[in-house]
Amino acid sequence: MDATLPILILAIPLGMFLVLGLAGCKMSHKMAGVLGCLGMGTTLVLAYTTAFTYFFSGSPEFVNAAGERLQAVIFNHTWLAFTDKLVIRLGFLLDPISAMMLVVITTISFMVHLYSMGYMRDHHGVYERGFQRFYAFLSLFSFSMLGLVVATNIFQMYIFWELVGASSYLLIGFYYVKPSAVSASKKAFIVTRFADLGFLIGILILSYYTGTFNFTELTSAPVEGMADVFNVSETTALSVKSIFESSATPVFLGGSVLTWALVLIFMGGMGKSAMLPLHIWLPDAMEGPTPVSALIHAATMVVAGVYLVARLFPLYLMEVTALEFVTWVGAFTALYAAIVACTQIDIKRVLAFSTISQIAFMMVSLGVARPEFHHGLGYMASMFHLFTHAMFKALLFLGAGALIHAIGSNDYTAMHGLRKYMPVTHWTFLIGCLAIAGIIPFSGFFSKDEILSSCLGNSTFIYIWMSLVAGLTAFYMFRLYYLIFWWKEHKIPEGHHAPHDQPWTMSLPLVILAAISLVAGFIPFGKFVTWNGHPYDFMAHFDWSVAAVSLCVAIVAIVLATAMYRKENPLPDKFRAALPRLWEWAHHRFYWDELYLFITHKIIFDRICRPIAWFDRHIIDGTMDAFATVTHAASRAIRPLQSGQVQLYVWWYLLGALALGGITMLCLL
Amino acid sequence: MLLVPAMIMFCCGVYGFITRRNMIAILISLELMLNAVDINFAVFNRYLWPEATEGMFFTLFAIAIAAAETALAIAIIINLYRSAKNIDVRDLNKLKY
Amino acid sequence: MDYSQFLVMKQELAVLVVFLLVFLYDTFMPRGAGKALPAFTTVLLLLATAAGFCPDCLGSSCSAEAFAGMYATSPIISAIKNILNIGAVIVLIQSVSWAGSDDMRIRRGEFYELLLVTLFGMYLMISARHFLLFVIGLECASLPLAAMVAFDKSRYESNEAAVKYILTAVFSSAVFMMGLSFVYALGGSLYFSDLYLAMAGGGISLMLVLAIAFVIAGMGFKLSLVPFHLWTADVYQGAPTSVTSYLSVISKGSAAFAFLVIMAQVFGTCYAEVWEWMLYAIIIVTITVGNLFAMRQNNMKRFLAFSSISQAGYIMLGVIGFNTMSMAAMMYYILVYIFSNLAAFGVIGAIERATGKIDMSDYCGLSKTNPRLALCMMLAMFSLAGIPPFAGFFSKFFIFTGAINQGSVAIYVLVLIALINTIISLYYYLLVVKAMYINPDKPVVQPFKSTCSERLGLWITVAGILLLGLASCVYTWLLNTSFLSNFAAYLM
Amino acid sequence: MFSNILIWFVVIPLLMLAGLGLCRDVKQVRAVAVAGSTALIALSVKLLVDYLALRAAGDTAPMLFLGSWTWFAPLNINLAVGVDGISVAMILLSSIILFTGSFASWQVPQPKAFFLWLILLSTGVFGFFISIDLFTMFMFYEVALIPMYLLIGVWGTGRKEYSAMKLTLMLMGGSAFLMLGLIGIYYHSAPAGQPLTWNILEIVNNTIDPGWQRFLFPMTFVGFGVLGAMFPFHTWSPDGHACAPTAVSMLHAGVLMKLGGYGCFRVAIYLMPQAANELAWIFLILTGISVVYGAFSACVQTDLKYINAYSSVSHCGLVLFAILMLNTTAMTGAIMQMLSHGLMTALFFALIGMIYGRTHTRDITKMGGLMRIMPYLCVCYVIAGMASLGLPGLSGFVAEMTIFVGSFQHADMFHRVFTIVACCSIVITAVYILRVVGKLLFGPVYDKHHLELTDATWWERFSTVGLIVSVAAIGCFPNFFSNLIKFTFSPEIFKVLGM
Repeated sequence: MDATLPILILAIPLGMFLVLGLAGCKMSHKMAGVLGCLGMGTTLVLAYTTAFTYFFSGSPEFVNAAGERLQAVIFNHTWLAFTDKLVIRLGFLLDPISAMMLVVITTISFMVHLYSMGYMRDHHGVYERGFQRFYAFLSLFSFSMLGLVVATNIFQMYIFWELVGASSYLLIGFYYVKPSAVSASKKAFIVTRFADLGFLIGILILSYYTGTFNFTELTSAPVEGMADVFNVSETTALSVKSIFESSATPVFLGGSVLTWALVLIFMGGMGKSAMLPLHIWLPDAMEGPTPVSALIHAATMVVAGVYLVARLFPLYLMEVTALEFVTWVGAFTALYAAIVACTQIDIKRVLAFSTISQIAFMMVSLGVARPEFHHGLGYMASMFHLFTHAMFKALLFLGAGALIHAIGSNDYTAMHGLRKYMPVTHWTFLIGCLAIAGIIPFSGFFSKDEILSSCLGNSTFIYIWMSLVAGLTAFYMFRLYYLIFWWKEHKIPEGHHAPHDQPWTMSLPLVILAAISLVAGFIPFGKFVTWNGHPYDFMAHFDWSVAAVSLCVAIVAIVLATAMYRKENPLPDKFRAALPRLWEWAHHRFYWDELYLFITHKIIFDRICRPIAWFDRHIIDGTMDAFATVTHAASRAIRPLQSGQVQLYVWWYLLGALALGGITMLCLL
Repeated sequence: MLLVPAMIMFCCGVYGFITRRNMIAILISLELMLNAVDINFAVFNRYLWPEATEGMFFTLFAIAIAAAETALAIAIIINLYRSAKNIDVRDLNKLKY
Repeated sequence: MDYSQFLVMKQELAVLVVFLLVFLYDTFMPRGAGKALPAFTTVLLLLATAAGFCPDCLGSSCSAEAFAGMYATSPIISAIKNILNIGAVIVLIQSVSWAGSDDMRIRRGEFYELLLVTLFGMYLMISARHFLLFVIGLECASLPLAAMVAFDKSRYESNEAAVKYILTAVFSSAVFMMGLSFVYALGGSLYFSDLYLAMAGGGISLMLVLAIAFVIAGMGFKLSLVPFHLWTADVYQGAPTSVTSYLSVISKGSAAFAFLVIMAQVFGTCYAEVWEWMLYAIIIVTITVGNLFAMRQNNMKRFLAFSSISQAGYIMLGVIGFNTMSMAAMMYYILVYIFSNLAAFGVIGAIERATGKIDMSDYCGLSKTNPRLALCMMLAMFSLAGIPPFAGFFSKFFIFTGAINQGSVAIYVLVLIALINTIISLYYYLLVVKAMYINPDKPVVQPFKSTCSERLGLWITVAGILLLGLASCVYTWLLNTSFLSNFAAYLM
Repeated sequence: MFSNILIWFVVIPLLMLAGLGLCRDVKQVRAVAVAGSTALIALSVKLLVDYLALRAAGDTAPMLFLGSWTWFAPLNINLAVGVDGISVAMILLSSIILFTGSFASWQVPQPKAFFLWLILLSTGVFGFFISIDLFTMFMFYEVALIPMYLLIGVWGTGRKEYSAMKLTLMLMGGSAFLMLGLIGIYYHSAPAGQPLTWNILEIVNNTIDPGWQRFLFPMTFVGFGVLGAMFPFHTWSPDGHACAPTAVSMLHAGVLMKLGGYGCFRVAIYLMPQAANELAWIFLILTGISVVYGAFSACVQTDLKYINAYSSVSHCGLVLFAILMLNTTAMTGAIMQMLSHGLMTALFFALIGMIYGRTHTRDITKMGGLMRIMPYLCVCYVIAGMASLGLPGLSGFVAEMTIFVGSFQHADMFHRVFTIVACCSIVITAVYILRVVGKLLFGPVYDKHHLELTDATWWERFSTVGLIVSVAAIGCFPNFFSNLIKFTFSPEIFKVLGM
């Protein structure tokens, strides 16, 4: 397919960023907003076209005779050549997951653009300060995210990886006058930067041994040309593995070099996807405007880690150790986040933790995916969940945004019983909750069910563990739902008018997303996205036992939540009193932030930086000054030599002459 | 052996220079040193290299030079005495360090 | 006897003629005409200098000897004499306004006569190939200086300086001549050429070593090498500024060259065994001690005295290098040093004449009140410190290059030490710049107009500072001349 | 002689000096400065174009535009000029920074004297970059150093006298070693019997005796390394930069510190590769330290200029670090890092100067929320910060990545481990940059008096925009620059190493 569309897909958001960024202050708010929406709308159309062409055109560059989907490099432009082999190219790689991501990103992004038109202004319709800047940053983010998913080589991915980090930094810190927002943005950037260090080192190691950045060569044998890549037969897989064995690569701390490379690269993913222990930035990132949280910290950027692992999946398959690492990190994160989410008060934080735990689901299902079980069902499941989760989580966030916009607080204690006042929000939010809880027929049910069954295929323990987490998910989501919309009558503080539903610009995205989360489950995802391009019909061997179990778990959890939170009652407090310690810890997110604060301030700043600075000022600089001091001291010390007494002068003279002769004589003898 | 008398004179001169306070006395000891040099030349010429008389001539010139030096020194010392009313060499310590 | 051989010593004769003319003028012209004496002398000496540069007039195009080899001349020798001449002329120009003042009315003549006599003595020193002539030249060059130092009869410092100078000078000449007597005892002759052979023949004895030590001491006195330098600071401080500048450049330059001549032509054969190491030690001590003292000085003349001591150490690198290249570098260094130092002294003299201030602390804010003088001073300081593109940089670079041409590792170490010392020297030279340009205190020296003679002198010196380095012809000329010179044969 | 384009890089500044000498008032001074620096930029662009044209025409000589004019014939000292990709890049950098610098110092007191010294300094810089004769190179090097003393001493702020003296003495101390090294090289520049030479291109052909290399390499490397702010000889840099006036910090951090890196490559490594190969590990440790160390100590500074000075220590450490890797990619990265650091640190210092000129403090604890007050300057500052912490699309990223990838290609495990250590700096950099940005630009306004302050004037916008555009240009089209540079490191440099 010709390169115009792909180029435009990247070019339009970038251009929009430049236009709004440079000329934004000159144009009116409305103008800027409309421009942004138009730009994103165009991109949306283009992206859909591209994805559609990829999946359905059936042209030989996308699908081969056996009906396997192929990787197609639309264009690949050399950007920076380190050596003749190691070259950074800026390109456009079209394959199932990138096509799928194009759809997800553009959809959510467009929704957010539209939604922000209403959200970023107060009740009197006055636009927020820096409205244009907001749209500029949104465009920048969309550009970077699109560039990330279509990367043809790991370095291009790293480049856009950094760019999304930066734009997320800018957007979190959008309200830069709020100190909390500033520190949150800083935290987000630095934590992810730290993770990216691992990513970078991983890239260095990988490229050093394989001598290439290109995914097509990394994920298959180093074959010439681009075609027929995804059919990683055993032989080709071995041949990349052979690079690592043949080139006498050292084994470092028990892990093979490949393992280390993959684990380090995954570290980058942990940072972006807020896996334990690098998750601490995500909850704080909620300081940003809610649409931003919906776009970046729920739907798109945070799944970049998952996408990264999926992208390098064939490599991970070669090192099962790395995959197990992924699994366990995911499992622990999922449980941790779910528990914490049960105790949060700020609704955005609840959603943030639920995001973490849902992404952990995807990680786990990637980790448990093996070719030998259901042809790598886990891979497909994780991508499916990525898709559905993006939709319903964005829905939930935008709903939360609507509530916050109406109430002016993030705190559910200020809400309670809003269902009468804000029907649209209520119903859409409910749909979102049902979807994430995994109630049939909402989209979440299908994706989660596939994840669980692939877990079962790998190990029963993981299966039970994850089902438990699924139950917790349902519980805390409905806790949230009831506390917002039921619990007790909403009392309007005097001087305020009753909260009401939002303008159409905000409602429309909610409705659309709700509709998608309603039906998305029935997409035969396996036909489009599988780990090796083989179409795979999941429904054909759908495991009803697993489905039934997960459904029961979800329903039990919801019932429990209903019992506890539908009407104001003392049960929750009893509950809290029952396990006070657990509640305390969970409420304080198991004190991770405190730990980090301790490490950064008490150790890195006070124990490393300050001593070094002191050392520099006093020891190094002191030494340099000491030279001067010593010279001055010497100069003072020999002062008496010039005593002004002729006789002493003569004395020195004679001594000098004799010493000169005498010493020389001694040396000669 | 040849050196002894001259050396003795020379050392006396040095000793005098370093111990005397009176500038005139210092001049005298300087004379001693110069004369020691003269004696040296004469002696070496006579005993070591008798065939030529370079040493002797050098001595003659040296004596003349010594005379000139002394004269100049005396003149300067007198001049100093005018301004300082004192010819103690140890008081010459305005210029130092 | 063949009087034509007097013609070999044309330049000495020229100076004598100038001396006589000045003497006659001073004696027989009416009082009123005395004012013109400075200009008169300057012009005469200038003529002599100019004549010295053209080989077929006064300068010697080829090597020649006179008086049975007691006296020798060669292109390189007349070159160094010309360099000294230039210096002397500049000193005279700068001293015009001082010597023209009224309190100098009755002694104006003496100043010039004495000065010319010392110049004559230095010529003899340089050209002598026999120790008798050499000693005569030495004393001719140093005794009148004592009188010149004492020139401000009324000023106590001047007298004290003179007494210190004369006493130490006589002492050192005694020691020097003692050394000579040893040399005589060893060689049986006072001709350099005979002695050279004798030294080559005879082995190393205590007497020889002492002889060399004493000779070095005697010359070190004039060059003010540590530890024979102690008179320097006091005398420079006490003497009238013009005399100080003369002392600091001319007599030092001539002594340096004469020292090289003796070392090469008499003791050349025991370079490696004996005196290379003596000089090695002396150079290190001289540079370091000079720098350490200069750091703390406030009186500008005293400051420059110590700086000139350390400069003497650098000059000695040209001797220890002991090869033609380093000799040429040394002469070039002397030339540049003359210009740089005289520029500094010119400024000091002008300010002293106008305001009587000679302390560094009085110089603060000079760039505001007298920007041009400050600029001259700064250029002089940069040149002395060896900052490009001023001449000092080139002379330093070449003298180091020349020294390293000698090739031993020890020389590398020596040069490294010298280089590290340049940092200290840079420090105190920058102190002056700091005082003039950076120090925020209110200016002490008020704006004044310097006389045209002072300005002329400064113009010449500054022009020299700027051009001597960039115009490569100077150094090239010196290098070629020294390769021509007959005693390049004595060097490595 | 004047037919050679390179000579004009020295002639134009000299003409500017002459012009300044004639100036009577501020307007004329500015006119001369702007005209001259514009001419220099135009000239360097022309040089770039011609250079690329010649290369495209297949001219593979190591240096182009060669010219040599005898100066001190007996010592075989010539005024020899010639450029390769690196010099061209450096010349371009210098002219850009001189140009922007003269705009940044639009309202400096005593403009005439200031520009005299500034132009003298840049004369030295340009002369250094064009000359391939060790003597002239060294002469221009010192010409460039000494004006710093007065520029800082007279126009500086704070403990200017101390800092100026310290800076001058330390740099001169470096050049003392350097001088010895150069003279040593001269005396071993040719096999016995052949005439000695100062000309780099000739010396590199007849290899210096390895025994002497071991002695001369440290001399020259340390000599230049002092100016390259190599640990532990970097302490002149924080004080010096902190006290220097804006344009001087720009020129000094932007260009002068590059003289160090350039010299290290052009003299120490280019002429003495064997010794470089043997002794690299010592300096790798030192530079590796200064990379991390500078970054760490930048984290706790509160004076804007100190922060930037320490980050310069870290970044320039990276330059020397990469040069010592002795492979094409890393060295290319080093040069790109020079370019990028030069531009962005100049931008930083320009902005700091402008902010300081308004708030009269550089203490980040006494400022805050400036974004609301002077948005333009603050946005520029954020861009500079992003460039410095290596945001893709700006120059810092490409340079650092080239260095890391190149260094990691080194076959030796020790080198690779040190590369990873150096990589850590990207995190620490992020920490201190964001710390400053957060404290200084964001948050509530700290000092109510700052509310009256104005945003950038036209000349300030001019100089900042110029720098930002260049930074972005390198960041967006890195391959152009890397190809420009890479040619120089064609393998024949390392033939002696068998690399």
